[in-house]
Amino acid sequence: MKADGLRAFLRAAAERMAEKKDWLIELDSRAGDSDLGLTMSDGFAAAAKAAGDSDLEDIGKLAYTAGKAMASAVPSTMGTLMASGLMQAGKVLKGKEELDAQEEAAFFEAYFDGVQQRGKAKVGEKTFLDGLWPAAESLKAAAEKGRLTAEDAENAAAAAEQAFENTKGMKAVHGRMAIRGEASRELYDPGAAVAMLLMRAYADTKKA
Amino acid sequence: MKADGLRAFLRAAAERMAEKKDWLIELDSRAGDSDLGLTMSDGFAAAAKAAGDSDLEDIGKLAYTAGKAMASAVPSTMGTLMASGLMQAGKVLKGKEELDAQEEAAFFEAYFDGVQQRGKAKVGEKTFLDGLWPAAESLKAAAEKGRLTAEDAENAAAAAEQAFENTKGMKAVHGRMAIRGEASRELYDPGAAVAMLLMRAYADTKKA
Amino acid sequence: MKKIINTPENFIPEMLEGIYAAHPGEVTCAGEDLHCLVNARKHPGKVGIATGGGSGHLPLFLGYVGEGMLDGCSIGDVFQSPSPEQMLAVTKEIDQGAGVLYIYGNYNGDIFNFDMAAEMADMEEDIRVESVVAGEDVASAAPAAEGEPNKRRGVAGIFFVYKCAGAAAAAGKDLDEVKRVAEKACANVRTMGVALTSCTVPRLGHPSFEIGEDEMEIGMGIHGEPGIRRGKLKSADEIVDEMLEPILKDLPFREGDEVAVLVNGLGGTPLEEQYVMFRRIRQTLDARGIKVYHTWVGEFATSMEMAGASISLMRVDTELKEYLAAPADTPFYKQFQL
Amino acid sequence: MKKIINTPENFIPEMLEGIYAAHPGEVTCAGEDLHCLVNARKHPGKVGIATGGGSGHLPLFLGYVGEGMLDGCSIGDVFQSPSPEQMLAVTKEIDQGAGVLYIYGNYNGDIFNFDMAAEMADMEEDIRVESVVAGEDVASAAPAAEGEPNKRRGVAGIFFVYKCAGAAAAAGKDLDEVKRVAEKACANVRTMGVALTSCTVPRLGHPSFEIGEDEMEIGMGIHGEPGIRRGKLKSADEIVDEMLEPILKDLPFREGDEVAVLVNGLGGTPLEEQYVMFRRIRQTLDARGIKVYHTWVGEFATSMEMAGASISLMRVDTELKEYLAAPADTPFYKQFQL
Ligand SMILES: Nc1ncnc2c1ncn2[C@@H]1O[C@H](COP(=O)(O)OP(=O)(O)O)[C@@H](O)[C@H]1O
Ligand SMILES: Nc1ncnc2c1ncn2[C@@H]1O[C@H](COP(=O)(O)OP(=O)(O)O)[C@@H](O)[C@H]1O
Ligand SMILES: [Mg+2]
Ligand SMILES: [Mg+2]
Ligand SMILES: [Mg+2]
Ligand SMILES: [Mg+2]
Repeated sequence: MKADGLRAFLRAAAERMAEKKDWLIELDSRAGDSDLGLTMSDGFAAAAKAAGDSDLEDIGKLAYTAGKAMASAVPSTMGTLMASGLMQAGKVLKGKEELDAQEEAAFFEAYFDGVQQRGKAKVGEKTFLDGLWPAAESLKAAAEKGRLTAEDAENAAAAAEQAFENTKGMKAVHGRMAIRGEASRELYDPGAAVAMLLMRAYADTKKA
Repeated sequence: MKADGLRAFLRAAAERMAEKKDWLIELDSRAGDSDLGLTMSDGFAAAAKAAGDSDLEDIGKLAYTAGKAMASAVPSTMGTLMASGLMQAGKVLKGKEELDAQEEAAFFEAYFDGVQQRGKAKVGEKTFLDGLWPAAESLKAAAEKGRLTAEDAENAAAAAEQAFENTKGMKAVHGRMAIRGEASRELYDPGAAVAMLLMRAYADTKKA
Repeated sequence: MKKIINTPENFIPEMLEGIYAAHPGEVTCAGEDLHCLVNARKHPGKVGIATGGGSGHLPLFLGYVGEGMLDGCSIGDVFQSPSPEQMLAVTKEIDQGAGVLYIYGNYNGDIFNFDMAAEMADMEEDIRVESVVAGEDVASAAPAAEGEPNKRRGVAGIFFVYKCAGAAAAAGKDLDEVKRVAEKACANVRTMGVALTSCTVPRLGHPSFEIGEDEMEIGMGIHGEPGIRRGKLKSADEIVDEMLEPILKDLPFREGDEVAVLVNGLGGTPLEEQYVMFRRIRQTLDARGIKVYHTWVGEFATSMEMAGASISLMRVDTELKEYLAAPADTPFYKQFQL
Repeated sequence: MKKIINTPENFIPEMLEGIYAAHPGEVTCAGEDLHCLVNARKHPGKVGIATGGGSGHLPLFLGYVGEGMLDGCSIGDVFQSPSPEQMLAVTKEIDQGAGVLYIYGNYNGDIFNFDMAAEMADMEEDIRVESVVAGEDVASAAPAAEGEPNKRRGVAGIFFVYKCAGAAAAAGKDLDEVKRVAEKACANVRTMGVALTSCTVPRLGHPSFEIGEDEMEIGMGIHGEPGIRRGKLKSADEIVDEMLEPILKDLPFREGDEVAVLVNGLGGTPLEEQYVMFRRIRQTLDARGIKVYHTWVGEFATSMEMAGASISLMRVDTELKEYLAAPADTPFYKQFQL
């Protein structure tokens, strides 16, 4: 993946979020304040635009730039977490103009770390992390073989989808949904839905 | 009339106001703030009680005392006006232990003057004054013959009743009802209703 | 009716207990009657200023009793006048030998009671009392013709009258002079309100008036007295324009004038919306070449939980500015020297 | 939704225009962004204090920017956090070489953004930033176990934290000391709220939650976060008792303690009712032998037009009393030396 690959990925993410805007609003309305559809479509659009407007070849710097644009566009919980993911990926990959398979997998690992460090949640606490984690793990394993194919990306997206499904049953301990306590087990986590859409966008990009 | 006559009159007024409380509330609710039934029954009860509790023989001082009690019990528009009427009658009749017919008529004239001076309304402006004025005039005329009979009082009450009826058609220029402007012509004046009840109470007393 | 009260009957006495308990050393009651509130600090030789009126308008009326403002206040039950006896009790307590000025709003009941109290103060206590009646709501009546009494309601603009007269009294002016300042403030202030919802008088238990879910009433009074126009709720800018135009025309306020501005929330309208209103007021005044001396935004004269607001403008000169600028310190209103 | 606004999108920017227009010389904006508000007066060498959070809570947050309180504030749209970039702009503007303290409420979005801003301030601007997160709503979570993070929401009690930290900074204390004072205030304050009606976020256009005509929710948060108990509206005394008991137990407040009391209206509840509540609070504190140092009643942290109120108690000692007593002067909050 080169800088243009990251640009394409962010564009695809923005499209996916826009397409599923109402569904995210709906998911968030059950648990939170209904803003997630707006913040994610606006946020990824801002990230994609910042990346598109920049002629940086350095993937790390480009991811960082996109992250900062996201942070200032949508300073909501998930907006800042997604920005933190992009910025952390940026820090880790700074200086690279092309990513090999393991670095591409590392992008998602760093994204995960960025979110984790900012939000201080653990896997299993019903957040975005639960959606991203199995997908990032699946990519990491696939990358061992030296390249990442459209099928690997598809598998990662499927893992994220399954992981999203699995958030139903978990008890929320962070954010507005935590207020519901035990009752939160009956709901899907909206943040995990974003992770699923993000991995779906990645699969779109690898397929194209 | 002696001091005890005034006491009886105030008692009768309190009874009449209590009896017609809901009707006064109803009348006032169309034009004002619905308090008139409460203020008049409480106010005349306070006046009657103050008169009853006092052993003054001086009719003037007694009326003044009753007026002050009314003023502090019900500081509403009509409460203060009725207090002003009683207090003015008190000033005019101070020093008298028994009223002759002309003095008895003068009681109502002074009452009228007290209300008029306090409220600065003129006859014809759809207020209490329009209810009291024909009754006071009628008593004044009757008193020319040297005594005031139950029939004279009954005539005065009838005049007040007619005067109350006549307030429908007048345009209010004072108090909350004035806000209605031309539309106030369709309503009876609640203050004139009080005048009518007051004269009715006077007739009750003369009959007893 | 959703209110945090115990019983309608005890609402005002319990509120008063709360006020005395919250502000010891600042306010105290005259005699034994909670309804008679006076400044706890005395200033020998100073002209006393008293006000009064119905409850339900906090911080009006009693909230302006304190340093640099008023000396005492008597209040009645919700929207009911206090009695002459209560007014007299306050008058006696605050008289420091220099006489007492009554400043209150133009409502029948209040006028009758204050007049009776003034007579009693004169006859029974030998206290000289003068009165200034504030009536600046341009929506409530046409301007008084020469020699005719003013029929306009007194609403939030009375704050400016209190402020100026209070500062004059604090500066040691005599009764005639304090009265002149109060009258001058009255003559220069104009107000107009808008109501979006009704309040409920606890004893009555139902809203004072009906108003549709998408309606407003321009010019409505603070007890729900009818205004100028009932209509669909419009945008903030349109509402302000409709309120400001009659105010500006009335005095009239002209290019080159300098004004003090008061945006007053009626209780249920958030401060955020009041500032949106001020934005438009300022734009309009700027466009007309009217200079803003100082701006007050917040709740100054409410109608319990009523949603809505009023705008008051006072034309100021050097003298009124000096009095507006003076510090004030009451439990409900604090101002440093401007 | 009955609001005096133009459009939901312009609500907050227009409100901000109104605020800058109403208070020139007192507050100004950092850079070109209206959402970044700072004290117009600079104090070289003083520790800067910044806060921030969503709009819709006036006078929280920006209302406490001024002399003796905070130096800057960034605000977001209604109930939305401002961005790290905005926080950074404020941080840069208010830093006077002595570092900056962030004081804000315990909400996910705010924490993430302030943390990111603090990193940016450190990395990009070499400004030392410390943070104190207020979370004192006893209804929102159990007290934090040793070593666990505090899960409690920050609500009106943050006013006391601002007041004490602001006074410490004004007194020339250094960043560590101001932070210690802020943490001490946080550790000693407890709050509980009650909601009677919902507010409506303009962009959403519908009430944030449903609540029956005769219901209340004890412990509800200022964005409508669920509380402890939904039930029939009770009397003021019963409501206060139900709120005060968990507050008193939590710290706990004990006989012989001295406290500052804050009764805070959420927006739609009249001041009259807040004083009825204080009456009961005072009775209870008196009965428990808890001394009241000073009382604040009014709107300090609102939720637009929501009806309801909160009670905050802060246990005070000589140091906190001294900081509470210091004067403060912001466009929204004024206090003379107590
Ligand atoms: N500490 C956290 N770490 C990771 N994800 C979190 C954390 N807290 C909340 N989230 C995610 O954020 C989502 C809600 O995001 P968003 O709607 O922006 O929050 P809000 O509007 O409540 O501020 C949740 O579904 C959850 O997945
Ligand atoms: N200036 C006045 N002079 C005489 N009577 C008046 C005057 N103003 C009002 N009234 C009478 O008072 C009545 C209303 O009394 P009340 O209900 O006590 O007034 P409110 O409740 O509006 O203060 C009117 O019907 C009218 O008869
Ligand atoms: Mg959300
Ligand atoms: Mg009436
Ligand atoms: Mg009345
Ligand atoms: Mg309010």
